[in-house]
Amino acid sequence: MTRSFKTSGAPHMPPQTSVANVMLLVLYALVPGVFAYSWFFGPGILIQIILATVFALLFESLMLRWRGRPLKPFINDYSAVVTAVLFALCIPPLAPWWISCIAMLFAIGFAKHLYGGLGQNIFNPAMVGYVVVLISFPQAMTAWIPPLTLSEHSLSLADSLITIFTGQVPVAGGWDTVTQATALDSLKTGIESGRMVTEIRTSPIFGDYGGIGWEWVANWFALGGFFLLYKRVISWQVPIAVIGSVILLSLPFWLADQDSNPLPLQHIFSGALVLAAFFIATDPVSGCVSNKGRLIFGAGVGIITLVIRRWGGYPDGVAFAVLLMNMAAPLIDRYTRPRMYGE
Amino acid sequence: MSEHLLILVSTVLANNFVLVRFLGLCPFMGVSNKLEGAMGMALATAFVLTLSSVSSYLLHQYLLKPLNLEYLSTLSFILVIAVTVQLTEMFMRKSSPVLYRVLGIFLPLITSNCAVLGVALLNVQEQHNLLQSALYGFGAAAGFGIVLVLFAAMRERIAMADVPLPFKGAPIGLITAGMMALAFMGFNGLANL
Amino acid sequence: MTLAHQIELAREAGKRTHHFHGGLRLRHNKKISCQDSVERPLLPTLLIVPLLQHAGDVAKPLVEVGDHVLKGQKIGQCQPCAAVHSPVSGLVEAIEDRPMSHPSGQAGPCVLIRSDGKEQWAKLRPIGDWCNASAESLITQIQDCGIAGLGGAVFPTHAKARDGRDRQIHTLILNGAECEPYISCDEMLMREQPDKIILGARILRRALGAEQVVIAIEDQMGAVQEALTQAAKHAECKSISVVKVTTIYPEGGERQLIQVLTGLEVPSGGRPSDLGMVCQNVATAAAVAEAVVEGKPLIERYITVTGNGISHPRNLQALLGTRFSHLVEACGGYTLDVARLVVGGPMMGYPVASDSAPVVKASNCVLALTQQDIAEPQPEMPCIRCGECARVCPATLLPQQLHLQIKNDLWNTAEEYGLLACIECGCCDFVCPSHIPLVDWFRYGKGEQRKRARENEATELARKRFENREDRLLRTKQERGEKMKRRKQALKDNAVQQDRIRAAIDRAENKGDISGTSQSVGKPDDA
Amino acid sequence: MLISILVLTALGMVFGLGLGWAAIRFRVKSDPVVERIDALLPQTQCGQCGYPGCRPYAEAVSKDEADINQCPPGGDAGIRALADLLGREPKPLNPDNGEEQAQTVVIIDESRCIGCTLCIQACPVDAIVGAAKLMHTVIETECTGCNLCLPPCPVDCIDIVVVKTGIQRWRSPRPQTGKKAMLQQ
Amino acid sequence: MSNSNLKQILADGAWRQNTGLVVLLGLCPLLAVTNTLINGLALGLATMLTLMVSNLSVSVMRKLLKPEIRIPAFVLIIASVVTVIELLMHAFFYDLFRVLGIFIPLIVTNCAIIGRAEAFASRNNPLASVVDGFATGLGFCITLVALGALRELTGHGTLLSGAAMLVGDWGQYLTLTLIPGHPGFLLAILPPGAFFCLALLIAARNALEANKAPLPKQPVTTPT
Amino acid sequence: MSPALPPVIRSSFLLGIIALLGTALLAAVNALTHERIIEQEKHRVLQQLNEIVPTTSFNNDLLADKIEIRDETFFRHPAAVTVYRARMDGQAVAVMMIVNTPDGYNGNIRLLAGINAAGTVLGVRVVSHRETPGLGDPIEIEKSDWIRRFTNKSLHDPGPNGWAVKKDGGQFDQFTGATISPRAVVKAVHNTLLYFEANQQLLFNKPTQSPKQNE
Ligand SMILES: Cc1cc2nc3c(=O)[nH]c(=O)nc-3n(C[C@H](O)[C@H](O)[C@H](O)COP(=O)(O)O)c2cc1C
Ligand SMILES: Cc1cc2nc3c(=O)[nH]c(=O)nc-3n(C[C@H](O)[C@H](O)[C@H](O)COP(=O)(O)O)c2cc1C
Ligand SMILES: Cc1cc2nc3c(=O)[nH]c(=O)nc-3n(C[C@H](O)[C@H](O)[C@H](O)COP(=O)(O)O)c2cc1C
Ligand SMILES: Cc1cc2nc3c(=O)[nH]c(=O)nc-3n(C[C@H](O)[C@H](O)[C@H](O)CO)c2cc1C
Ligand code: SF4
Ligand code: SF4
Ligand code: SF4
Ligand code: SF4
Ligand code: FES
Repeated sequence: MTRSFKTSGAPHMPPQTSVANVMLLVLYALVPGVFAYSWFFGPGILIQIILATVFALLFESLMLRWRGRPLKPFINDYSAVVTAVLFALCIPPLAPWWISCIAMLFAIGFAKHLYGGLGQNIFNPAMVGYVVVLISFPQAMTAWIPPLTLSEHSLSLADSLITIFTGQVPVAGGWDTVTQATALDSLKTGIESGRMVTEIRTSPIFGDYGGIGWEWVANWFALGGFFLLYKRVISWQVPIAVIGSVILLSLPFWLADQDSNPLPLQHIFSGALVLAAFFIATDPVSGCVSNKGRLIFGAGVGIITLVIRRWGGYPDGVAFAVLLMNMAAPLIDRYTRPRMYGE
Repeated sequence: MSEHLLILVSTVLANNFVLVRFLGLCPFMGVSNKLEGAMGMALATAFVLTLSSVSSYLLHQYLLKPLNLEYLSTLSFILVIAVTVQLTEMFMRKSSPVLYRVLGIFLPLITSNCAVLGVALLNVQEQHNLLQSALYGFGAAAGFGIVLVLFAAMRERIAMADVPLPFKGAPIGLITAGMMALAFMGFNGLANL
Repeated sequence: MTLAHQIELAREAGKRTHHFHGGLRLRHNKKISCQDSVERPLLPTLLIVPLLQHAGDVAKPLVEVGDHVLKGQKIGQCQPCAAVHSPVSGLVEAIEDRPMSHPSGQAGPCVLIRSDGKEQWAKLRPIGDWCNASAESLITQIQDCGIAGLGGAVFPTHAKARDGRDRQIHTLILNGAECEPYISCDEMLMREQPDKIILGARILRRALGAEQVVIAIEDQMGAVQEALTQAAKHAECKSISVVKVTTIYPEGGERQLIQVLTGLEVPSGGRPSDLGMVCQNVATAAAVAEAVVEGKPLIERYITVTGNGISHPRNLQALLGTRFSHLVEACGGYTLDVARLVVGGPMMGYPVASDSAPVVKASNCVLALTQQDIAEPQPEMPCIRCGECARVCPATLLPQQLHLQIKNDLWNTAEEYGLLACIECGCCDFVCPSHIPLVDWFRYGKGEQRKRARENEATELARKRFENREDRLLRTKQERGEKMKRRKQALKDNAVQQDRIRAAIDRAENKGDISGTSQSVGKPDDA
Repeated sequence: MLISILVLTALGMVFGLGLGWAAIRFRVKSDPVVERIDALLPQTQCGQCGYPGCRPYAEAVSKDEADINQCPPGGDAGIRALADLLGREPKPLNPDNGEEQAQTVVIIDESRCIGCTLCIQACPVDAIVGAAKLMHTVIETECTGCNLCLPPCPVDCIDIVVVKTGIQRWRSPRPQTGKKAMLQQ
Repeated sequence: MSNSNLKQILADGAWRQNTGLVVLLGLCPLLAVTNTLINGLALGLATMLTLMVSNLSVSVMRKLLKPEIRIPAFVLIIASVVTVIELLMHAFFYDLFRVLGIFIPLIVTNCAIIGRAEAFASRNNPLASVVDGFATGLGFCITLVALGALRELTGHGTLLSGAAMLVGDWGQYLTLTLIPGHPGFLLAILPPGAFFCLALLIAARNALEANKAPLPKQPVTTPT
Repeated sequence: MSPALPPVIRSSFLLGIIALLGTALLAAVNALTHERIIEQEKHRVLQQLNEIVPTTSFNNDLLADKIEIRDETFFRHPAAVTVYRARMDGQAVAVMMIVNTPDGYNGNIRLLAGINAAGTVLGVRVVSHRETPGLGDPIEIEKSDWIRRFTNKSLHDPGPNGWAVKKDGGQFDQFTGATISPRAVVKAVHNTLLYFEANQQLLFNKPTQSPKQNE
């Protein structure tokens, strides 16, 4: 007459979402940006994404095996893929293949799994990977190509593959070198050698407000970011704080001296700032947990980026800024605990 | 003015004593398991470092140098530091028992912090004047304190993480310190001295 | 915040509602059980009446095996808590441990009563003229009738009322905001017996000495507001207002409800009475009305039997002690794909391993879920700190941090992160993409914390007693030592005395010598 | 040369004096850590640690005479708390001192008790009441379960019972974590 | 002083209580000067020498020193010894002196030295103290060399570069290019690499020790 | 405090003696090594200079024949420029100038440039710099031979337009991915030559400062 049942913890409703779902949403949101990227800078980026993903998954499974953790749930959560894609978006599209390999070793192996794997890393793995290769191989990592719109030749898939895997410059493309100073780089070196911003900006690599081509890539990334905001994967505090702090800090400089300080918009639409604001500084794992903390975190990223761009040795400081704020996140978390109900 | 600012920026960020110059690592690794302890250490070090930087400068400038006894600098600096620490302790105990209760236990540890002796020696090497020495000492201490406190907060989080067994404890601490050094590379060139 | 201001805010309640942080909009699922009116199932033959039905200690049985009991007869008592009564007339068959409807799935002491089918009532002692009865007598009556909060926590109502009297209550809030999905017993009660609820509210108001009553209901409840307002008007009672609040889970939690109604927050670690308010479930009010006016003790309650695992979901008026299986049968039995049986709602309820457990005062719902409703159990992943849990937490906690502290046995920080402020609503658990059983952790943490508090107490006691004993031993030793010393001293003193005596004797004996000395001393004087 | 030697001597003496004075002046005083250690001990007063009660053990630990893993009633949690306080690595309980066990109390079989009062003298927390030649009783809530009263009893009338945890003392279990939870599903 | 006892001291100093890997003292020179093997070796030797001399002198004087002035006396002794070494290096190993820079005088604050003086030399006879100094110094030196080798190899693909500074001109033939055409992995040479490499060394040591004597499984607390 | 006094004095006395012994030892060692240390220091500077000006080409005390000049507007750097002068039998042979340029990618680059009396570069070395490792650091002699390209160049060879990196239309190679550092070095060497041409007399004839400052 009576009947037995299996028990399990509350709540007794099917879960709404999963880690894999969240990560997939991030990947979807990156699609428009990636598309624009390859439109302007050739198919190299797609190869880099594939390369980085393969290496990321490889190191992920090696580390999981070594740590004696089950492979399936962790490989299927796509977090390594997100790391890989975000890293690939930061490097020059024709960077040699082994760059990804070394970066992913440090990103997945060191920054993620030595800290206990998914969810427990202090530092943003993609940025750790990027910074490691940036400081170790500055030559390969500063070899940016100009947007295709500026060259009369297009960059074929085969050309890109050859360059990435052999290091040979695509002769057919009619280029003498793949290197090209980016907008940020020209601004920095230009301003330091005493030239005026308007003069520097006459270079064809500048677009309407950012670097030519690059500003559109940034726009599409922002679109993806809004999608994430809508889906509530990220909260508004971080992107607003990043972008807001950059504007607030660069505006007075620009107003004071327009000759040696670029327009705030220029700051936002060049380099990795938009990508970082929506996709990198928002990494939940290495960021802050409370809303106030996220505001501080984002503002810190914006301010440090600007300081490094303006006074530091690197043309862009986003990656460093993110890592530096990752460092501060635990402390910020401790002092921004929200007020409890009734407290 | 800007030169002094530069000294501060350089010692705190670009040439951070702990992460770039490798000074004061033992207390950095040793007193960073708890945030409260790290804060105490940071404060105590800031105090002693500034004071000993100035006093060793004075000793060097007005005693050793005129008498051509510069080869005694290491010996006399370490003594000055030891005495400074003791006097600080005494002063603190008298003037602020509360502060003493918090910081007292850290004071003896500072004597063996090589950043303190390092600052004294570097002051001589870089031919700082009195104000520069004081700023240099303070900047070094601030740089030390900031990274120490951040590090301690991170370690509290890492203590709860599922770190692979061989890496538990000191190794993951060092890896974290390495990551911090990596991040601090971003300040490269910030202080074009 | 002054009392006057608080009252003002409370009085405003209903004109303007406020928000509480977080919460979830869940699918309601209440309609399926609201179609039929409430009925009593067939009288069960064997009733299992647990002696532990409310917060507090197990009641002491007042009957013995073989006794014949009457319906409504008190069979268990426990001084500070509420009494237990027999739901039927019949024979006490056994007093033994039986599986109870309790999260532990453990057995507990129960009185088994075989019904004689006569439904013979014990003599009831209603309070005829409650309007003129003293508050104390009302409260005693409530205690005698075994009324405990029917909203889920089963806190003895008389205790709450007595405490309320001491603390100047200005507002009584009746909680009709049944916020969990599926459960509809309060809604049905408000539809079918609004008068009784209003009556209960007036009695409670008098018992508490409160000025006004606010009845809070969800805005999705159909005709309820109308019915209650009518009933209030009928009773010619002006200080009762019925307020609709938006349906957000867990609005029914008293702290959230108070925040929604008044914008005030119950201080952490405090109780609503700190704000001059008391919150009672509507069913509790109805039970109070029956107890005071009719003298009937709490022996039956409305209960929702629902879920896709039930053939014909509906609400029943069940005698306490009826087994769940009996109720399910009254609702046409299970469907084929039933997979889990839950007591309570899907968010806060606990699953039971068997349907043989009996209905108790706390049981508001029996929920039978199918495999589809609960879906495949998902693997637990590490927390990715996404913050969803913090976003929905009505207590504004950081569940992910709290969970970490508990997991790592950091009890002090767990308390700092508000372990005790967690109301175990399950919102965080529900939204967590990593499928971490957060609520399970918090329940574990709270239990552990309680245990630690108990242990600390015991430790302190032991330390004190140990030290006392040491002191005592030391003292006795000292005393003994001292006594010894004194005795020795006395002996010595004696000796000294004797020395002196002896000396005196000696002196006396050698008198000549002494005088000789004195003479020699005296010599210089002569000079 | 002469001057520098003189200065050296002077410096050496000054530093020596200063250091010597300071070193003596600031000799480390006795530490108040005993209190804090004692606060972490379970106060069972059972003596399994090898010391006559928790406080003596605390004193021994503070003087580095005893290790932190010698108190079985404190168990792992206790060791961890001590390690935390003293900044040491936690280690497993020393099996020489015994094993962590469920909380127990003793009861005196009243029919057999001859009222010798030996157990009263043994109890470190005065949890036994009775008078000479009369039956003795254990105050259950005050018994720490140290079992020190067992050996002296001449008629073996004292029994150990596990403290019963009723349903109202029930606590939610610790959820399973990590690999186990993962593989289970 | 029995043989086995000396062996014990050696094993303790060089492996079981290794200053750099276990006790984690003297980290600054350990990380700062190990961008090549030779630099590490040089500082290791200097430290070893300091340890032996300071242990010896402390041990000789141990009966004289009252506990309350032990530490200041040690500091004095060590500082003198270190300065002597510094002066000698300045005079005779000029290149090394320049490379190691302020880390030579900083040997004074290497807590390991004062620690050994306090824990060992002030309680044991001179012979044992010297052996202990040697063992501790050896342990530290081994760590420095290992770390230097690891960093130099990953960073440049060479070993023993700069040997000329230590042994004279013929040392330049000692340089081994183990990985010809190594593109240069700057990370290993830069500060972050120093931290990473030391972490890997310690972890490797931990893993080795764990294999040797499996640690008792970490007890999991389960509620009753 | 008073009861602790006697042991304090005793212990302090002991410490004093130890300090005395230590300092005495140091004084002794210092006396023994002092000469050699100064020798070493000199040797090192000479070695550096000799890489550029062969020992055989001069016979004066190079280190003693040193002056410092300051020309912040010309060198765009506040630091003094140290000038060593090589003479053969009193005849001016060459100057060696240590100049700073602020144009490096990460700030200051310090160069040692040797110019003979005819205005031809004898050689250039980078003394210190903070350029990015792996990118800007081939300007060091240890990293690449690039810096040797200045040897035997003068203001006329190449001409004014040639004194620039190839990217700017000049004669000197830049490195892949790094133009700033070589550009800075080229500019600095060119500047030094210009200064030399304009101030040759001053450079050779300015008397050395009092020996005290040479110490
Ligand atoms: C005097 C008095 C003491 C109370 N003590 C407690 C208590 O110790 N624990 C508790 O959970 N509730 C206590 N309550 C009841 C709470 O205020 C609350 O009504 C009860 O916990 C049920 O609320 P819930 O169902 O929202 O959890 C007490 C109430 C009164 C009047
Ligand atoms: C998350 C949560 C949800 C609750 N939901 C309800 C509810 O829907 N209806 C209700 O009457 N009580 C609910 N309660 C219980 C109330 O907080 C409160 O204890 C009750 O209204 C007090 O009345 P009682 O003592 O008459 O039961 C809930 C409690 C919690 C913690
Ligand atoms: C991180 C970083 C470091 C750099 N360091 C140097 C450097 O030290 N020296 C240099 O000349 N260029 C350096 N550059 C490159 C310059 O910014 C600029 O891109 C380059 O000099 C342009 O040269 P090109 O015209 O040959 O491409 C660096 C670039 C980056 C991104
Ligand atoms: C909104 C969002 C942003 C993320 N950003 C990053 C990122 O910048 N870098 C990265 O390695 N992983 C990122 N991830 C993936 C994931 O959080 C990361 O791999 C964890 O740090 C691994 O523990 C992101 C995930 C989400 C949901
Ligand atoms: S269960 Fe507790 S922590 Fe989770 S949402 Fe509810 S109140 Fe917040
Ligand atoms: S919802 Fe789950 S995964 Fe997200 S922060 Fe909370 S506990 Fe972590
Ligand atoms: S073993 Fe017994 S006496 Fe010793 S500390 Fe633990 S509880 Fe106290
Ligand atoms: S009654 Fe016995 S077991 Fe209990 S505390 Fe006293 S001596 Fe110990
Ligand atoms: S060596 Fe210990 S602090 Fe530097």
